[in-house]
Amino acid sequence: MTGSALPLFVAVPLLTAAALVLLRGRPRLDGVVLGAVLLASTAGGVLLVLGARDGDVLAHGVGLWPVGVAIPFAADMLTALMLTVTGLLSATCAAFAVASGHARAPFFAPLVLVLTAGVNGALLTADLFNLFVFIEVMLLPSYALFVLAGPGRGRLRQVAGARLYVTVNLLTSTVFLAGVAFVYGVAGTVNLAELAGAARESDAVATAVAVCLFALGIKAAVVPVHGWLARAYPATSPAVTALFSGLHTKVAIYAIYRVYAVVFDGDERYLWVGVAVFSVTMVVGVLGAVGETTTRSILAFHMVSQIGYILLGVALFTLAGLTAGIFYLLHHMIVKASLFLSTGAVEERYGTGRLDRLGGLARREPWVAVAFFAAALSLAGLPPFSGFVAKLSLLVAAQDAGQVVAVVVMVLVSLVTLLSMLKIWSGVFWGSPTPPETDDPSLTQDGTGAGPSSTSSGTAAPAATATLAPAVDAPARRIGAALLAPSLVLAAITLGLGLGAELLLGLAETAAAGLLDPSAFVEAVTGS
Amino acid sequence: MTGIDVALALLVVACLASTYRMIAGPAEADRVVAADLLLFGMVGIIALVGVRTASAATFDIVLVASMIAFLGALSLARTLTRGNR
Amino acid sequence: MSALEIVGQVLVVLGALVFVTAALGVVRFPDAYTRISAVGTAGGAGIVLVVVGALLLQPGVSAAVKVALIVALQLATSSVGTMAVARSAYLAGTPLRRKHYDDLDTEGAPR
Amino acid sequence: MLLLCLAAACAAALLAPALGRRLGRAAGWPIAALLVAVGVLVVQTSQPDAVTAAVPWMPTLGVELAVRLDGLSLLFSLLVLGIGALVMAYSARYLPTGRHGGFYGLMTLFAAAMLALVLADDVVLLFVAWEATTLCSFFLISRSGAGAREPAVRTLLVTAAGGLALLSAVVVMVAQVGSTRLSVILADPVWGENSGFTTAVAVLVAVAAFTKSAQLPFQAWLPDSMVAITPVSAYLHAAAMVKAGIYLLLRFSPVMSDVPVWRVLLISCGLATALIGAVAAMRRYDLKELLAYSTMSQLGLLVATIGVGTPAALTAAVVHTAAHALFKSALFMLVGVVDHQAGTRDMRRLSGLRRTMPVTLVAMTVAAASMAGVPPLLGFVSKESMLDAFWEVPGAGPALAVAVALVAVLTFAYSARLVIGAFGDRTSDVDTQDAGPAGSAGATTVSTTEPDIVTDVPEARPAFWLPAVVPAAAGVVLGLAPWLLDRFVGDAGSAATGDHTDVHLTLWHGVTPALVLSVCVIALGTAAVLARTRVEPVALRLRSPVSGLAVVDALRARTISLGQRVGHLTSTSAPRRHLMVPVVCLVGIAGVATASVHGLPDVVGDRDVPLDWGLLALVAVGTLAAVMARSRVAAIVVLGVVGFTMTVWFYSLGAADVALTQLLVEVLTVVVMMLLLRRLPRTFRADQKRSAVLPAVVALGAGLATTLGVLALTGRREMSPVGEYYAREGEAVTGGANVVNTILVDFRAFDTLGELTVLGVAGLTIVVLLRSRRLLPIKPLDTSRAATSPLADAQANTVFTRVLTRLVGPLTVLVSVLLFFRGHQEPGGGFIAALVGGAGFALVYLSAPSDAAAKVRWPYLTLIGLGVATGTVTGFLGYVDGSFLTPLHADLLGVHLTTALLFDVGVYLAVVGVVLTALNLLGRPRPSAQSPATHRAPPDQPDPPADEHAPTIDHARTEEVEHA
Amino acid sequence: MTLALAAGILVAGAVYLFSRREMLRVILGFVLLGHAVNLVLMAAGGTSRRVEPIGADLDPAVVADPLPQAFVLTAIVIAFSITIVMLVLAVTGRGDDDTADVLDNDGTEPDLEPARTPTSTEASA
Amino acid sequence: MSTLTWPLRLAWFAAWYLKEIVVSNVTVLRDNLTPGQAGTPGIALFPTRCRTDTELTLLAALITLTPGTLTLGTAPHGAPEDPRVLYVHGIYHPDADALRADLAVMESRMLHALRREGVAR
Ligand code: NA
Ligand code: NA
Repeated sequence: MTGSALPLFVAVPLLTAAALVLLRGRPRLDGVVLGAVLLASTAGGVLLVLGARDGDVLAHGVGLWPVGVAIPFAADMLTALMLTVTGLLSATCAAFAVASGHARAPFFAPLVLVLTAGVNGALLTADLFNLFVFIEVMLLPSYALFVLAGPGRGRLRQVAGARLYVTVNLLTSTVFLAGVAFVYGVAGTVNLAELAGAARESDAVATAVAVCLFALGIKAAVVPVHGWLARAYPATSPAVTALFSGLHTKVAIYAIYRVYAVVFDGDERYLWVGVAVFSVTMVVGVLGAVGETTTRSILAFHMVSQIGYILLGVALFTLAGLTAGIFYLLHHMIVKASLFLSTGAVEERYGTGRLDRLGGLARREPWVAVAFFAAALSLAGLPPFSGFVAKLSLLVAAQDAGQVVAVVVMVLVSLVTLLSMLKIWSGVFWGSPTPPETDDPSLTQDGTGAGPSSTSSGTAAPAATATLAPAVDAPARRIGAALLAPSLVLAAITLGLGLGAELLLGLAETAAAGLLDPSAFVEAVTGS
Repeated sequence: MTGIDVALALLVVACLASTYRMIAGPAEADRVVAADLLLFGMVGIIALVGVRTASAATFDIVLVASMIAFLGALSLARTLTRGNR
Repeated sequence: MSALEIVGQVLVVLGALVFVTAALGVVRFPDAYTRISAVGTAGGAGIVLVVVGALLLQPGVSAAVKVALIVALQLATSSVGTMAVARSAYLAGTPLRRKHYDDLDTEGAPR
Repeated sequence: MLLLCLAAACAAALLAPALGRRLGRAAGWPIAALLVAVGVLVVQTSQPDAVTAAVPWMPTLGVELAVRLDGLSLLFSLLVLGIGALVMAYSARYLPTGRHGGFYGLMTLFAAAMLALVLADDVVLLFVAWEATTLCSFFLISRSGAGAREPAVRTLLVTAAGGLALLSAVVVMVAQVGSTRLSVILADPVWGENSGFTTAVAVLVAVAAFTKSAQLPFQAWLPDSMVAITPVSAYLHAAAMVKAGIYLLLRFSPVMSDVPVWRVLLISCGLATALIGAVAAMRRYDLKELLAYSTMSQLGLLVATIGVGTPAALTAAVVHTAAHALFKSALFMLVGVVDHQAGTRDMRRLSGLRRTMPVTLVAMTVAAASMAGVPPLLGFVSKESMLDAFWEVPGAGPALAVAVALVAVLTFAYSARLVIGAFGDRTSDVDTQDAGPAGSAGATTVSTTEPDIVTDVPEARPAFWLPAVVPAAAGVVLGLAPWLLDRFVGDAGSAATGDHTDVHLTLWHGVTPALVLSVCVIALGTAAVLARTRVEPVALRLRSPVSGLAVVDALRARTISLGQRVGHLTSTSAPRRHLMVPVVCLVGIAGVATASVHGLPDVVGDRDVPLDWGLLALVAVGTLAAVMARSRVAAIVVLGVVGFTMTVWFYSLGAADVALTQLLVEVLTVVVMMLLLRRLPRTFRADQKRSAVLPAVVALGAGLATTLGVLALTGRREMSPVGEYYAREGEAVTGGANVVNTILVDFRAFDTLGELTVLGVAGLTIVVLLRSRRLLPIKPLDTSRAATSPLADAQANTVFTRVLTRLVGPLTVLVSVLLFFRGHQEPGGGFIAALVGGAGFALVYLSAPSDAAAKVRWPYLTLIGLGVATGTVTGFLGYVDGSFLTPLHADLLGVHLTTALLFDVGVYLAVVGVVLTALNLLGRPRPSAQSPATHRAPPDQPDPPADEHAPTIDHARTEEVEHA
Repeated sequence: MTLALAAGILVAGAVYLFSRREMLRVILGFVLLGHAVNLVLMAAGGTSRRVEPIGADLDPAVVADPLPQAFVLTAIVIAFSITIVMLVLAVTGRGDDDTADVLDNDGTEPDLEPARTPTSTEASA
Repeated sequence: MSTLTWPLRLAWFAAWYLKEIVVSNVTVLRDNLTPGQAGTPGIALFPTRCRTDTELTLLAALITLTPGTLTLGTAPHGAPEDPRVLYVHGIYHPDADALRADLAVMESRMLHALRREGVAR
């Protein structure tokens, strides 16, 4: 593959998206095209991985303008891995959406394609302003996907969630843009390669880039700017939650890795901040998760926690740390999507994700149980799943770097992770649906139980609504193979990546080496 | 201090005055009226800024402005009647 | 400074003064309708003076054509826009202060 | 070869489910045979020196599938496989008929995991196997019905916590030594050099082992897990789960035996557990529970013995491990036989079984005697060695030995209690009286509601009791001929001590302090048994003040409620809190930067012109007004002040294109807002002073931060190199004089492609949103004038705008086209032209006499699609010249043409498409969406009381008063 | 100086509006924030050079940096797109554009309950 | 009165109108600069003689552009022969009739200038 092919990762999905909008109303065509493009994108990613095995970096100045003028696209191992896994995830989630019928909603396919184009562009670009643009290209279809529903079926919580999602993301990208402006103000360029090491040399550049990194931190849902994700993600449909979980925060994390590696050149003066913040992120996220009472809200808080783990890799900024972080990132994308899809399958078929209204699915839906449990154990870092390798390598790296507190935090958090996964497990897969308790004080306070108090005391309202709604009856039809397959495939991958971890570990190490010494990246971009 | 500077200062004052009326109201119509004046004032300011900076596009911009600024006025008028035509 | 420029400077200042007058009206007149009345003037005469003045300060043939167009356009759009505001204000129930006569009130619309 | 053993075990685990499905419960026999075969293979492989083998697993981390077979591994392997085989064979009769794929699969997997655990020579592999046993036990326990789930969860949590301790130890060791090889790590000199490291690992390993072996304070799970079926319990307690902890301790003994914290921890926790377990066993009426506590107690002894750390102690521990495995497996299986035959294992309900179940009686008596340390059984040999070892401890020796002896007395007592309880006659009802309090301590206590006495229980078939009898018999054989174990124990002891240890086990040591103690133990034990009606009530009162289960549950509940509190901090879907927190953080960043950034370059040139101050004043007033606005119309009107000021400012900064764009966007935004404001209430809620102060402070901080940022980070350098390139070369290389436009369509067309995509998708988003959700209803204008006034007629009164549209409409088209084509040279271009075009459509919409009559019904989605497609296709054309979006140039008839123009067409289409989308979907009635066919029509809300009055000045005031 | 002050004032206004519960005010806050960032972008190019970058071989000493202008153009259009989307989100809620909690903690939705008349007590944070 | 004089008539009207605007502006300015308000505002119905939409629009616009007067709108006319009416808001006219008189003057001059054949009174 040559560098000039890199823009195709954006152009092909965009063009097909446009074509599908023009040829609208043909679900089968939509599905076929969507699948084909996503798989092609994945295949392209695999090709790039193969080409980047020796640490080579592919770069291309779009439009063949001089270096510094052209928007540079560049792909090293990290980019290639991200392209591959995001493509795979999008394909899987799309398959789930087709199976759940969600893909029949208007414009699902073109929106996912534009999202893919945005993700690919954001991963490939080596220009900060262009990154801003591609983040927006990711976001706009996401806003639409967030509220996607059948005619007149959009729910209020989708709108409320979308408001939160849109506003926070808009704030994020605006802050990012301000950071880009400051970078241009002090450095006179927004080209990553030209900015290489600039933040290490100049505090002013460091400040400017810190604004960008902070914006990416909001997007990645780092504590204390994490609350939006845990609140917004469960508000949309399961397929979309899964899709977002694999793409949005992860692109932000990728960008944090890249920008810190290139512009800060891994400046060790600031690493302790990262270690501290990301450790707190792990703790707050997992505690939030363990306190939630629906499958997706638990999983959403877990994302926060796991993001702390992933970002710890960059805060260590050693070869081992970066390797572990990258491995963790890729592993987590797969596992989190698998979890969202298996619980999503339950939600699609049983109509709720509430732990108190589900039960006994281990017997009724054994394969869903298998998929969920495998991914849940992987998330908690138990062998023989990829999560174990991820956690182990990160722990060793942190210990190597002398970050004992982070090690302790990671260890304790993984226990609470297990606890929360067991909460889902026993709530959904064991037992039988239990009627909720009715003696809720808020019911006696004001007749509806959903008064102003619902803001301050979040547990008051759910019980009130629960009393109105009977426990869920098992639907006539079980979860079909099509709805099940995506999560099962991803669960199988996490098992495979645990047993055969070396495949990905080796690649992650190559990617990490590229971050540790970004000269190859810089040279490729400035030489394109 | 040329005439343009004086005129610009006066126009800025006019715009500030219209902003006062926007805040003070009291009726929604008063705010919209003030907005109308502001639109015109801005067209004037644009023309003068164009001259002052020797812009190549002074009258193009003023033309576009005078062509579409009143869409704003129409829209604001429409908000008074909650969309009734 | 050429004569053209001097005239131009004078015109723009005059135009700006019209604006100030209108602004004064908007601030001091008692109700929405009288204020609208004042604004209509600025949108017409004020702009025309300013733009023509600007033309004299930045003269040119194509500019002159554009300015002619602008003047026509501005008079048309500002008056129509102002009328729309006035009518909407009335329909929205905006009260008329100190009114001495009202032909619209003969239909018995409640005061 | 060694790896082959492991592979064989794994293969057996893979095969077992199929066997279990195909053969039903009878699969136990072939599986037992498989395990025996693996055991034979292991023995065949073993050599006097350690056998090792390794294949790479994760070279990046240095992790290998490394196995090592030394004496210790061999002993444990044989226990795992041998007891495993017995339990499998036992299961073949114990289980009900039917499919048992899951059970056999898990059990065999358990065996394989244990085998891997004891063979592992890589700490990561060791940990993996460790966790595998945790998971297997979780599943095996949880399979036993609904009541088993909570215990399974608790077991998992406790043992997983221990696993994490082990993981931590692994991490610390790997990071310190730089190798994952267990043998390498243990041979490293660091143990003697770095006491901090050694202490840390000692504690972590001990904690890991304690959780697995149910030592204080992690003992809770073990009795809890009694809900599992008997074969599971037998395996867990005799050879598998709990022995993993013992193995780990023994494995680390060579480097730990001199570490004080290790010794203190092991001896104190071990002895405490031994005592508590023994006392608890005295209180239990459930035979299985009694055995469970006895396991706790016995393991406590083992742990304490290992803690002593002398070669003699370690050897004793090894022997006792073997002895315990034999008698405990036998006892569990025999209790299972009783349970199976009698239908209960409550000793208060079993009566006279000694008459009907002779084989079981004999076997259980023998096994219990071994447990009690009665000669000539293996249990006696091991207990003697332990007492010996304790006696020899310098300083505290006799005291420790006496403590151990006390445990031994209790052991004797509960062993007897077990046998008598199972097989004795029920003569009085004393036993049943105190069932209540005993039952409340554990969740698994046998129901006491119907104390029917069970008698005349038939003896089991030989195939059933045989697997249980074998280990009991082995205890006799090895007790009489303990030298048979010399090689095994010697090799194992060598591995555990780290030095070569010769072992000569004998039944008769001569008269030693241990023997004296043993005699005392047996005497006292016998006395206790004889006086058991007086001893048991005492034991019943000796309940621990805190229940381990309660602690685990409380920790879990605390964690969850803490989690709820943490979640509540952010549990609102209202954007405000989620927006304010990042702002506060940014202010913090600015503060840090202000304090730390020094040596900024000087400001270049004069940054301000006088007009800027006027514009600043307008921005300030407009912003303040926007903040203070009480009504929605006021808010958007004053926002216009800011927007138009921005236009002027851009223009004054030399950005004509930006100014034009800003102007057009400003107007179009107002148009769209007009379409939507009619669906919203007129006024905002009043800001309460209390709720406004903090945001105001944050806002001022953010403003200050921004100002400082701009002052510090901008305006302090000359033109950037890239800016200079554009200025100097832009026209030459693109043919376009309007440099900004050439950036948009040539240099950075990729940005623009993204931008037009964003626009287009915004249109799609509106479509999608309005298909899935209805718009709020329009809040009608509530004045009589709107209905009755002569001015109310829309058809008549739109005459002015319609006439004007006839003039302005064509002009708009013309201007739009001109702006489009000249964009490359002068201000204009696709965006601006399209925005003008969009404004034209807005004009058409606004001037129409009714929403329905507005001629804006264009195929907006097609326009959007075409726009994005055109932009992208133009990009593909660029490949002709080598790259995506490279502009192609051609001179046609003297006119310079570039594909940048085609690209601009794409921009144009997308922009117009979006404007049309908004006008059509927001401004025009949509019968399909408004009809009651969409059944979830929200009720048309009654207007808020505020809207009932004409919006006069007074009204506006009252409204504000009401809200204040 | 003036741009810095203006950006600061705009940001302050925006942030204050973010703290309000009506969606429209939040949106207006974003419009202000967008203006602020555009000013920052313009400032980043340097405001001492203001000559329109139109023509050939321009003098970098006086001509305005065109790159930030292109950035601002892009930013304006993107912000416009999102503003429209947000506006539509503001009018597809329950009774008005109030953003107070409609999601309960466990994700259930009291969508079918009648809209409540807002009271002043709810305005507090 | 013919097509030939049409441009002349237009120009003359424009000049007259310009003078009217200056005069009215001064009135408004004086009113604004002196304390208190001298105006006698009101709304008058003005039946026009305009025949086309364009004429009506132009008249309405001219009224609006003149300081002190403002067209509020028009009303539907029942039959084709009914006059097109405007509702005009005036500030400085003592009563509706005075306002109508002034408006009539402007209307006559406008129609005279506008119609190619001159106005048919
Ligand atoms: Na449940
Ligand atoms: Na007037």
